[in-house]
Amino acid sequence: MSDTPTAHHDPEFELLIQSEPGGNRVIVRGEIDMSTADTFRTQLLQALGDGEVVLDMSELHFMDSSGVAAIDEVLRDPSAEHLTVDPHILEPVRRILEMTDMIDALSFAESDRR
Amino acid sequence: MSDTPTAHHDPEFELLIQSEPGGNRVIVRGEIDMSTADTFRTQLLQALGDGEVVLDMSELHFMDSSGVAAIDEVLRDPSAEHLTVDPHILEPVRRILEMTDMIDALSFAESDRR
Amino acid sequence: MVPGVRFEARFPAIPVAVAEVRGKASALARRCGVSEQGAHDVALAVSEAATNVVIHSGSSEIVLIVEAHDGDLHVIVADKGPGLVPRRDSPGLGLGLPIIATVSSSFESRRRDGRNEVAMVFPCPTGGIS
Amino acid sequence: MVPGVRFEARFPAIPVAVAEVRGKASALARRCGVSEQGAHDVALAVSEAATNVVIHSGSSEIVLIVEAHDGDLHVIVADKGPGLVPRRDSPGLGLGLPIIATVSSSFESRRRDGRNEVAMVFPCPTGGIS
Ligand SMILES: Nc1ncnc2c1ncn2[C@@H]1O[C@H](COP(=O)(O)OP(=O)(O)O)[C@@H](O)[C@H]1O
Ligand SMILES: Nc1ncnc2c1ncn2[C@@H]1O[C@H](COP(=O)(O)OP(=O)(O)O)[C@@H](O)[C@H]1O
Repeated sequence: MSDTPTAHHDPEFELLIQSEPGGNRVIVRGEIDMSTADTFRTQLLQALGDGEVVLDMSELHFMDSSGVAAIDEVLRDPSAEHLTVDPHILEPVRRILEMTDMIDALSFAESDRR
Repeated sequence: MSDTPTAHHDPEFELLIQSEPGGNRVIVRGEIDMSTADTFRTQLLQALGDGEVVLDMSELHFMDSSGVAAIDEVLRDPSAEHLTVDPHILEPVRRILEMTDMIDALSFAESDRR
Repeated sequence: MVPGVRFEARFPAIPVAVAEVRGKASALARRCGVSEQGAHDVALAVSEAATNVVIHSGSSEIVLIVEAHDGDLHVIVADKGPGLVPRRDSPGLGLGLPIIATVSSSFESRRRDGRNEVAMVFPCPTGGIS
Repeated sequence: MVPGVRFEARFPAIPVAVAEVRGKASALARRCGVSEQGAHDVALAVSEAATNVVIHSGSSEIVLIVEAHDGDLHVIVADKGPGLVPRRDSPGLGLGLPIIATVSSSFESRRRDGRNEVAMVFPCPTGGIS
């Protein structure tokens, strides 16, 4: 409602789509939980509808089972064959992906950073 | 292995199919748990393949979530439209069917006993 | 068996053993003076916990421990597995733990003595197992 | 806050509150001297429990209680609902309680003071919340 910058520079969740040669990079930032998992799932599926997607969670600080369920649903969609995941994953996110065996269900992209 | 009657006259689970005018009555006796739920589900689905079925649980003394899951699966099959349930249900079985809201998912037959 | 005395038994972690485990637990509950429904509640909760041991734990045995103290019946179903593990592909409907919660006064999931335990509390009207 | 002192707060049972509840709990865990992973474990378990309140309990508020005693951090997520209820149609994958079990030392499901509580125990290296 206002243009004035507020003290709240840290929204819980942000999703950025960057077009790259060969497809899109979907960058997720912040935290995925029940209040943000739907946006995450919907936007990711929509991006997959347009072709290859690299999911970049390198700036994601938290994910709970709502996020795991969202990925689970994305993986059930045929378009998930276009999905690869950037291997840079922060420890808390890695932990829940491992705990739920989701880590083994994902295809990891060659890292493009050095 | 032996014809001699043993002390064990009480098998955990027994399923009896009685043909009746208009269909079959499937009578289940004893206890339904993980070791007997598969037989229960398979036999019930098979009977439903032959037409109308009244499921009679009036001699069933125990059911746990394995039985609820078996009924849940049967109800997902199109042939479940031929299934009605005899309303004579013992208290322990009624309790778990109520606890899991399964009682509301079942179609009860007019009772044929007095 | 009197208050404080502990019943413990081991069963093979196979489907047909589940009936035996719950039968033993509900028989002990009856000796605590519970109603028919009370004994059935114990049987149902123990059946769910023992089924989980067989399906999920990878343990070769189900351990049943029953103890009465402070007016409560403590029923523990233990296994040698890693504890409650998240499984995206669980074959069940996820009804087991909620059913245990519904029919017991409370339940706890914990590691103790190198075992995974589901410890359930029920009323023991007589204060001890007679 | 010292050993024995009790932190209690109420939050509306709405999706956006879940981040606040887990943030509060993990901040208190940090003051118990836990590692980054320890604080994250608390955040994760509380997130699961608070999510369950919003999805399953029908309660209008999430109650968070944090207390340190006997070298442990006790974190309770409570609601005014009926307790863990079996739902054949649960929208979730059934990962919440197993995740709580995996990251905590133990957890208990119980009724207390007319509330449904999931009480989780974590290490508190400093023995109290500084
Ligand atoms: N004894 C056990 N060992 C390992 N994991 C368990 C055990 N009991 C329960 N679990 C885990 O907890 C989950 C929830 O159990 P439950 O509520 O009984 O549902 P279900 O067995 O139908 O999935 C199971 O899916 C499983 O991942
Ligand atoms: N606070 C609560 N109030 C009522 N029921 C609950 C609550 N928490 C959990 N439950 C019940 O316990 C079940 C298991 O919870 P959980 O393991 O988190 O799996 P999920 O929420 O994915 O189904 C839920 O499906 C629900 O039926």
